[in-house]
Amino acid sequence: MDVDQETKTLVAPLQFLLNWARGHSMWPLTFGTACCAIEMMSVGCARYDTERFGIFFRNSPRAADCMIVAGTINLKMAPRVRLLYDQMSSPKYVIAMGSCAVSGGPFADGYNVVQGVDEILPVDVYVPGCPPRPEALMNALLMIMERNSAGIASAAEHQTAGQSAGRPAT
Amino acid sequence: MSLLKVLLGVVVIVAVVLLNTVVVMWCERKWAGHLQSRLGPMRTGWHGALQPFADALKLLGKEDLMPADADHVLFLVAPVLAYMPSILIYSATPWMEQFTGYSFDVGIFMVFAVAALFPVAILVAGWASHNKYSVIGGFRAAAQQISYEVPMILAVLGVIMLAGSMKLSTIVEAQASVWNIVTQPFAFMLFFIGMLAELNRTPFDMPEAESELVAGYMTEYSSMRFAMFFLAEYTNVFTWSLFATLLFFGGWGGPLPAVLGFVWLFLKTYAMVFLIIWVRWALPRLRIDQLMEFGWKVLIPAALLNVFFTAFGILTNLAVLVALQVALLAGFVWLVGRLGKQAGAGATTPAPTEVAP
Amino acid sequence: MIGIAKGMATIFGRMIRPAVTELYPYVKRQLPERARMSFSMARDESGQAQCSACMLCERSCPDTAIFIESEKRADSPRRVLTKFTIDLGRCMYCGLCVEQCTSDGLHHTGDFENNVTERSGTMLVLYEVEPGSLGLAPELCESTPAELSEVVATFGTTHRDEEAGS
Amino acid sequence: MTTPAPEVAGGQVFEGVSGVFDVGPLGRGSIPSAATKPTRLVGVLSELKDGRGFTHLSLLTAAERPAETAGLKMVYAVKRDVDSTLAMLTVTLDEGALRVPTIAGLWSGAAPLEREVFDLFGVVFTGHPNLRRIVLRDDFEGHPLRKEFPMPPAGVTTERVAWALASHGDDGPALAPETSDPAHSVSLPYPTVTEEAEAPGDPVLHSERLVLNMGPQHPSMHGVLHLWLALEGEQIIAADATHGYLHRCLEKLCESRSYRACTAMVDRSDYVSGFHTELAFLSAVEELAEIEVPRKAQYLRVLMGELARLTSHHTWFAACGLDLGAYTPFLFAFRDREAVLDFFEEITGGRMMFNYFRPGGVKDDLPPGAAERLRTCLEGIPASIDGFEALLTTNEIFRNRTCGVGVIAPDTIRDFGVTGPMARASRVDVDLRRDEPYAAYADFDVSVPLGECGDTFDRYAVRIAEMRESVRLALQALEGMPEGDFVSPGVPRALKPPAGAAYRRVESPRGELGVYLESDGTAQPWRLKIRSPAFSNLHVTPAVLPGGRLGDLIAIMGSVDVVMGEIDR
Repeated sequence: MDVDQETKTLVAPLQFLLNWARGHSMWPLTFGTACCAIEMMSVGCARYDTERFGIFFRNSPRAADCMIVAGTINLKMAPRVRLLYDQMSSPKYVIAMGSCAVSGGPFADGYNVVQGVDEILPVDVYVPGCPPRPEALMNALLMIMERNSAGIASAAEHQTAGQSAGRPAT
Repeated sequence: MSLLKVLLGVVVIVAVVLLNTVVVMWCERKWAGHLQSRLGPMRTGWHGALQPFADALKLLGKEDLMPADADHVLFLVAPVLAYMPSILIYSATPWMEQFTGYSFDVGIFMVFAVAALFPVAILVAGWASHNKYSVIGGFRAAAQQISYEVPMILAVLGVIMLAGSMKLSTIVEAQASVWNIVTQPFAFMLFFIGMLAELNRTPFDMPEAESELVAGYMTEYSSMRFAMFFLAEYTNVFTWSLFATLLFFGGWGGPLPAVLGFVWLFLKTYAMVFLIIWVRWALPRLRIDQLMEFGWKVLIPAALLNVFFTAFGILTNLAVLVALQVALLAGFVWLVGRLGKQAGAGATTPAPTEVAP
Repeated sequence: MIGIAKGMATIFGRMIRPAVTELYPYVKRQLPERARMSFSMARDESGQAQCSACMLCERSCPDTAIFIESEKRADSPRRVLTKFTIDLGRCMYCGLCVEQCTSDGLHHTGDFENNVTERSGTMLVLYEVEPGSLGLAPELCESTPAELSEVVATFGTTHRDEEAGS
Repeated sequence: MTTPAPEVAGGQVFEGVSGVFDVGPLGRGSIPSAATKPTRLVGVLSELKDGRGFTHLSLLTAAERPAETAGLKMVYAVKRDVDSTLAMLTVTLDEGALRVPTIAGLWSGAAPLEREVFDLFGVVFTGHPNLRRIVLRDDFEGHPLRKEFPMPPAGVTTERVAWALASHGDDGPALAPETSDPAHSVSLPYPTVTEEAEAPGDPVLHSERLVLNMGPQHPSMHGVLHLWLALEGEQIIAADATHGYLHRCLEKLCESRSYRACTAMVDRSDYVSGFHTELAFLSAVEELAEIEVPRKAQYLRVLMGELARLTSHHTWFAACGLDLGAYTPFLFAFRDREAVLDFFEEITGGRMMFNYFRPGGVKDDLPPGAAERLRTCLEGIPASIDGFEALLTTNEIFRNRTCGVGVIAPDTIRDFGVTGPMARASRVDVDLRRDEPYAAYADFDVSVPLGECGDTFDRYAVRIAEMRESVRLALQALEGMPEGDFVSPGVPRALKPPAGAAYRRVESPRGELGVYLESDGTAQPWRLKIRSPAFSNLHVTPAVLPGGRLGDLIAIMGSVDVVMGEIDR
């Protein structure tokens, strides 16, 4: 039996367990800047109740898995966003919520706005909408969890692996 | 006692405690959900029963971060230090008549001594993290837990006097005819308040007050180290619920045959857990100076009064004891109500006043 | 203490009543008719887009999220739409495009699940035919000066025009 | 429009004030207006404030003068509380001499507003105590609201983002050059962090002061507010509110968009109650373009405005409870809010961004049956408010946390230009719905709840009372909804209001929300300024926080109800 095979046999069940756990538990960081943050709050409220899926908002980036960029990011905020992202522990995911985070949205041609958070972070899921419905955000979180269950790597891992992630270079 | 038996006992106890920790975690999220017209975890296992496992596993698989400026040794030691007392405390815990960890003659003393280690861990964690929020959280925890241990111990003094022993199994057996909650309701009230403070739970969750201190002393902890703090907290919830049951609710005593005593014990313990969760989700949080004031100026004098009146009641008879306790309880409720009113004397809900434009 | 007890009683009351949670991924809410979440393009009987490629929506869009490609017919002055794209990740769902659609082709829908994992995926192609496949002159359309001035009169110059002009 | 005839009022307001000229109404509106010279500015304003009772600074902004006359003009609006008379004052500044004396000595609340004008226009306020950038990064180059500011090219902003990521942008020049003015210098009425942080701590304990940065990412900073604190233990010695983490160039972008598109844009400034910004903006547009609004539309505007106030207060209630550690009120409030948002979605098509009001009316009538269902829903809301009041109002812990905490004196309220529930909690009895009835408010009897002493609990209680009042007004609007058009016919699609200026205000859930609009006769606004109530409300906190504890800060900030979108714009 070669080493690879052995590792595989040993690691596979562990990997399966880990994928299962990552597919059933997702702690987003409470990070909201603008209008979308209010809809992000709605996601936690009784009608939508994301806790059904093990989605549980954490305040400290250290303990969070997923950063929901809810709102416009401007040039003053950008370094802080990057810092927060760097403070999170891997594996970490980013959801660009709303048109502003996806592309800058209505404010894209302003002098102070980052045109899409994918310019500073690797984004896993884009949620269009202005603001998106809470269901859409919930759908995005579930998308990430499903991808985790299936063992698909996050955008950040793709990026470190040298593959293209987020916005293709233009 | 053979080494094998000790080892077996340790394994069984740790397994039982960890299992219960997980169940308490699930109960917290589930019951909190229902108290808020939500559902709580639903997808992971039956009604989300596997949710804590998924969370813990996921945290195990996460990157372990340490801030560059942190005190490395202390930062690594703190989570272990936090979890250690939560397990160690069970060495003195009787589960049933036939099944006790180590039956100390001064069991209750041992329990409080070990529990007092927890704030040390929090202080260490807060200090080592090199984060201003963590430090504030750590200091708050130390101040709060040391202050609230005093009224707690004083409240238990009444129970000890009634049983005439500090041995936990003797205290339980002493309640065979009438539970301490009947003879010591006021002491239970004090004990319960102190317990909430020990557990860092609302309204006393200052050390981790998420809206003030982000996550308090846990702010910089990630991965399994964070999970250990998390687990320690929930283990403590179970631990103190168990002790409240043993001290005030007759432990394993109940109408079922003695062999099934653990059923009673767990039923009562989980009732206590529910009470703790219920209180948590109903209340806002106190301010740190109000908390200290309440601890030193209200709880400690009240606990001393309790000791005095209990002693008096024991010397006379049971009816006097109960009457005194009820009177004390009523007085306490009135006093606390007044404290709130005093602070709010300046403001009342304004009546809509019409002013001509 | 009485206030605390009142609060505890209130939340206990919630516990014994059923939860208000909607089971979202399993039960999907039917959005009201006016909801502005996504877009659709009406088709006529022959399956062609109900759009005269007048560019009013593209010009009126404050976010420049609409991209229209059209062809000029060889036989008549009418133009034919070949591709209609909306960048949902740019749109602010204000509804100005739908409001002024002259041929009643562009509509809002209540479809809110537009999540994608690639930035390019937010481009919603509402209508697309192979350029030239309709047997028309493959010359790309530009608005006539008269039409342009009408647009400018209606919506004012947009920043886009300034861009184009400068 | 209950203010007296414009000419008379203008004459009366400025009669006998030395140093004013060009007295007359503003645009085609009814606001008395005058111009003055920079050197006379402080004298004129102090005469208005001290001599004539114009104690409220409503607006302080700048606008570019039309292209042929290069330069700027400063625009000030002050209000007299007694009869709610507004007076505008303009100061013309020539290019190359963009200097004007600060009026922070008259109103402390002017200091942050002047910082904003300095930041965006480059006007130097001589004698200003702390003239730094307030919304943009310290190392930002240029003053973007000037017409000559080169807008960045469209497309991916890689270089700018790389520049932004390279530093935090806090290390730029701290003070604007040449701001000192020996003849006229003003100091702030509260301690500043920069000074206090260096000061020695407690002499007995030999403690050091701790400088704590709260935000921009902090769970109770309501978005991206950044509080800079000097702490002595847990005691706050000095506080400074920094913002701009959500500055999205709204006012500048509106200058290149049609009036109809601007309606959609201004929705996003106050994102928890968009209707009010829409209404203020459209009132100004309608005044400039002289468009009549049918009665039914006015009623619909009142109805939606009151519902928006209700949901805004729901959001505030949720955040306030959350700040104080009570999680359950958040869920209860949001459950009710969702019920109202469903109606927003049904009526306007959007849950939060409505774009529902139109020049001359509203977009659409109520859908069939909606009025009945809305009434049923609203009738249930007071009982529901009782439900979540049980969690906080009577709770001893909540009372201990809020009563007597963060007391704001009525003088401070006026000094900082605080409006809305915050002012009313301090017994400053202003409410534009009652004082200057706009839309259809003249038909409604608006009762205005007042606080007792202006502490955090009063602000809480006033907002709760306002929620009930909003439900009542909304029901009244449904009851009295007239028949007729919902939009006045014949409003052109392309709005080109004639050149002029208008300043219209509405009572938003946070206070006096004004829109100063200048048109140059083209299809886009020449200058759009949103007078943000939350901005002024926020900047009173450095005066209120010192002396309190960290826990008090959370309670006070929760009661201020900041909406960063509106503050930064």
